[in-house]
Amino acid sequence: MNAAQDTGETLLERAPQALRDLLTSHLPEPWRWFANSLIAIVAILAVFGLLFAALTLAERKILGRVQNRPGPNRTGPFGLLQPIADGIKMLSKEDIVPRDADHLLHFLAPVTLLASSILAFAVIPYGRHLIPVELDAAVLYFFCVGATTELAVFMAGWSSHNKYSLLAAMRALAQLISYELPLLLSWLPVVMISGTLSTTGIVAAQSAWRWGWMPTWHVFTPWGLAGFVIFMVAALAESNRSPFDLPEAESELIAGHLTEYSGCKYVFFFMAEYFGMTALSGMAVTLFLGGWHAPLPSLEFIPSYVWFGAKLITLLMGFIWIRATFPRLRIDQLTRFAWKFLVPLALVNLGTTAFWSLSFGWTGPLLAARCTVAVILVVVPFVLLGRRLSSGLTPRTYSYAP
Amino acid sequence: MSPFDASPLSPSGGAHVRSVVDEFHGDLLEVSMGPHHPSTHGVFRMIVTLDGERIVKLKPVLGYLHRNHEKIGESTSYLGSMPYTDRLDYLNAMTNNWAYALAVERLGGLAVPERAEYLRVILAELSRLQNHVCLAGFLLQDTGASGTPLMYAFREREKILELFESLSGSRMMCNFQRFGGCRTDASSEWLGQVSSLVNGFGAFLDEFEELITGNEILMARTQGVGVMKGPAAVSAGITGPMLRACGVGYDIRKVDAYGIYPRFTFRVPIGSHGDTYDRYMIRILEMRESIGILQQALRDIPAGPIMDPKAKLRGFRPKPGESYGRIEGPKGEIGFYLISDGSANPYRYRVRPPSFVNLTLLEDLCLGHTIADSVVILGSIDIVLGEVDR
Amino acid sequence: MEPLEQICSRLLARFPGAEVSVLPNPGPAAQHSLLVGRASVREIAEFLRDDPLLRLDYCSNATGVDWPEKVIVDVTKVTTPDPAGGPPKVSEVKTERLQPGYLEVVYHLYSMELRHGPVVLRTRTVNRTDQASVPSLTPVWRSAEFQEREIFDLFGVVFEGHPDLRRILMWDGFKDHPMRRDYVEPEDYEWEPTPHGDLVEKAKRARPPVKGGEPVA
Amino acid sequence: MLGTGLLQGLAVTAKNFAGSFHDPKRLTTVEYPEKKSVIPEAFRNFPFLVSENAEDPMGTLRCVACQICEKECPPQCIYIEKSKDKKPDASGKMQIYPAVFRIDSSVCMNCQICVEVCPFDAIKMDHVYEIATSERFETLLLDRHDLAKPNSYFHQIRPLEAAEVDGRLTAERKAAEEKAKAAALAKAALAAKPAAPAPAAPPKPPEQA
Repeated sequence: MNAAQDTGETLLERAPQALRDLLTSHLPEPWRWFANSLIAIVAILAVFGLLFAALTLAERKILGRVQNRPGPNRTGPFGLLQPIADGIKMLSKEDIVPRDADHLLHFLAPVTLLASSILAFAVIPYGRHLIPVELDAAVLYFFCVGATTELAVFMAGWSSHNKYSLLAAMRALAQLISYELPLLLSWLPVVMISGTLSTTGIVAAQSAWRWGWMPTWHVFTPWGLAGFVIFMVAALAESNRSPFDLPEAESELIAGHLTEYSGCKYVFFFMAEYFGMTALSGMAVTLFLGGWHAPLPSLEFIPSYVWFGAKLITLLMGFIWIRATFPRLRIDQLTRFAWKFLVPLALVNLGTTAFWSLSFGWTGPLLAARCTVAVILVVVPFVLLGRRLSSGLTPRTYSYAP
Repeated sequence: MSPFDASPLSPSGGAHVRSVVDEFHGDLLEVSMGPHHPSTHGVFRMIVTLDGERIVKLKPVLGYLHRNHEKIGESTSYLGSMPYTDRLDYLNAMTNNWAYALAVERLGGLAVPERAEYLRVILAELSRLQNHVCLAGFLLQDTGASGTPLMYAFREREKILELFESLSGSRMMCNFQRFGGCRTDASSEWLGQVSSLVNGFGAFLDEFEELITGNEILMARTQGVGVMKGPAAVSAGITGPMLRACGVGYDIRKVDAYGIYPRFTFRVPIGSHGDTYDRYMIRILEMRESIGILQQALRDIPAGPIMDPKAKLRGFRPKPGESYGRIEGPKGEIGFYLISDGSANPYRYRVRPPSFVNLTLLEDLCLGHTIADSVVILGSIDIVLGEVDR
Repeated sequence: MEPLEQICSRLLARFPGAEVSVLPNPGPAAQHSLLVGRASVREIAEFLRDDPLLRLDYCSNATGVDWPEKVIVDVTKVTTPDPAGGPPKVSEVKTERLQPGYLEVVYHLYSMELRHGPVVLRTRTVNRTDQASVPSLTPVWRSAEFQEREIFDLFGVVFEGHPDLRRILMWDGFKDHPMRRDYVEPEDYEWEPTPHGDLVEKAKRARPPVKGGEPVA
Repeated sequence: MLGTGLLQGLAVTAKNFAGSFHDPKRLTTVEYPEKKSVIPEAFRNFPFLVSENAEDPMGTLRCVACQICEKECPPQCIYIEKSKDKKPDASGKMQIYPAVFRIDSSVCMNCQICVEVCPFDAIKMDHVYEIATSERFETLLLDRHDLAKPNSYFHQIRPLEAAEVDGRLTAERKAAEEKAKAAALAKAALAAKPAAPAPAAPPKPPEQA
């Protein structure tokens, strides 16, 4: 870790490192590296484990409030102990495996899923000096690990020996593979602009201030906004969240690939879903929302990891908000949405980014032209593709019988 | 119908890939949906044969809630059947009561005082409001909307149920109508509560529609799904909003003009596509018309008795004969067919259940659609198993 | 809508030899019905549906009625002339005859196009045992599909020409037809204590009381 | 189109989210064990037998075991056995009383028909709803000791109806007393003066509604 060389360095900013160094500084060098890694892992599991617990509660509370009811409020003050009660309940439940299930795969599926979703946390920069593993191809690593979830969901659906689970497994494959593509295409522009696959590098590329106050986050450019929206939609689908929760689709497939899971294994799936959601949101923050940077120069005294957390939680709340509002798509509409809307849009967005990159030096009136052209390049395909996608779907007017 | 019939999002999308896909047709998957399934609205069961996700065969299996309501009705007195009718379509006890009372009044030649007629209209229209709002909630729940529209719908329904409770003593099992009138009179305070509810209901509907009606996902899920043609629907005896959604403007309130419905001005909305979206929208529009009827009824309700003086509570023995009485229930035509042999119990007691007959076309509506659509189509038919299985 | 008598005479003119009659309804409802013989019910139903004056395109309700065989006591007055030459003696002779039982299927027909109705159409089986069949009207009105299945299930009327005649409300292995008047329910369900003496006894045998209390009557 | 419907929906849910914190019309939940919703007077749940006196409920039941409710009860959940002897009722008249009066509350469907057909205002609908028991059979079979509740309780749960019933009953009793008095007078007069014309007919008690 570098010494304090950045501006705005405060004691709080260095606090996590300092704490860790306090614990490990007396160890000999190879052991220190090992202990540091161990501490990072424990810290991530602890922080995101707690976040998971809080998120389940927050989801239920927010859904409750949106639906005009108080949500869980019986366990502890304001229901704050609800996740603990849930955890105790789930962990103490009987683990039922169907007689004809493939026992090995049935066991491996939740483990694989959870492991891969935890692995994804390794490369996200949580703060100015807080990144567990510095990789040159961090973004690539992240999405490779994320792709494992498809395998795990399919394993779960296949091994359960249940028709609903099997249908869910097929749906999951179709859905996850379809959305892998827009997900990847949506962040390619970021790599094009920042010229690096390293997450620290991408965050560093968003560190400047335009006109002294406006952050140069990627989301504030036309191509960045489009990329961000595509990324978030694909992330919704990748993490099986409503309105893309087709594999679980409780009104159609009971619980889809989770139908035959109970107790601890079910918790694993549940955790993996939230971990995946959190990791994807964290990556979205890194790629598009300036990582751990403060939104205003004057707010930089607040430690960077707080900013990261705030952005992350905002995105997660967005996930919950969307879940509270939308109905679910159908599988053919879902894949059509990916292939006929998101993928072309993401491809056009690559072109937009190329233009943005080429016109880097334009100033004065040319700058206005650059922005206009970029906005047109984003909006026109959106409108055209959107119209085509929703052709025939209109609100109707009704007549009355004579 | 081919399983790869054109899907709504791409009107011609299915045709050109069919020949290619036919090569890959594998085994069919038979799934037994229900009787314990989150979206079968009770203990309904469909044996669905799937080709991938497309339905190639669907057989409804009924009777899990069968208790032989008609046999019970034949072994109990005319009055004794009244509380049992509450349990047919347990969302609409008021209209069930009314249909049964109407049939018995025809059988016994009883008249109904004017105030009771007004009360019946008010309660039936309130019943229609709460049924349709429930249906909208359930239907959206079936499309996967995480309960939010359902909770809003139930929030409003609760207010109507509270009105039922304070008038009849029970939220759902109202047992309110009697032969020749109503059981208890409504106070002016109660009518005032109805009035304030009715005046606020339009605003709720506006918000509900803002939440969901224009939602692209909902349109994609419902437009073009489960299309029913008018002549087929008439032949299959489909009634109620289901029928009107496919363009047949048949409303028993207008056709039979039972009760005092001719005194109210209201329109009968009809759909043009006959798909699930139309079935949903017709219900929303009917609610708006019901609000109008309620406002007129609350304005005009006269004072007076609520029971026919000829009517007897106990020992009602109509002359031998038979009668068929039907009304426009929220789900369709609810009718009662009674044969009297002059004794205290009906010789034959028959319920013509709208949900049961409306299920006739379920398979036809679902063929070629996906398993996800079958749930939505079933939701849009609006069945209550208490009535289907009786 | 034209009166039922007129429909009846038109039917007789159209289908000579068909058994059609008007069955009056003595009650205040005065919904009289058309009684049609088994043999011609299908053609008559099609006629009712397609006739431009009637257009009964909607079969609202289809149901069965069980009329078990019943002993009818005919009282005839027999006048025997008094051999003594007095006024003839009038005595009542009671003869019992067995009216054969039959199952009746009742359809309530309406016209959605012309908005009138109902026309009540009835048809009867020969008896309640081996010849309990009538032609199905499902090919005429699809709405009879489930309702005729229900009549088959609960009354045991066999509908000839029904596309899918299976039990619908009772389970497939069920015997007997519960809506018949002489149906006896099997004693095979779990008894629970009710205030009715013999049931309580049965319940006690099946499940000894857990807690004391006022002795059950 | 193009997602405007989606955004509209998001706005509505956001409005409801905020509204549920400050608008009592949106957050309608009544948190049950702590708070209870107000029960309307007409609410009905399970019948009870009205007794005139809280001290001696069994002695002052209004029920005269006429068994009308038993006959009319649609699910047949009432079981009555008449007493062999007679006891004076509230107005002092000798009456049969129910030796056994049972309601199987697992069968009862709260339809209120027993209340409507009762000519003596002896059975009324209760307001209880916290009636869960851990025993499925015996405790659900309520006998007359469980069912009897004093008239004061009836006044408490249904003030309007109870006042109306009480007024009617007192008027009836008064009329009955007058009738009895008049009959006694007439009898005495008849005994005294056998030739004298009979007094005018006493006023008839008002018909049951």
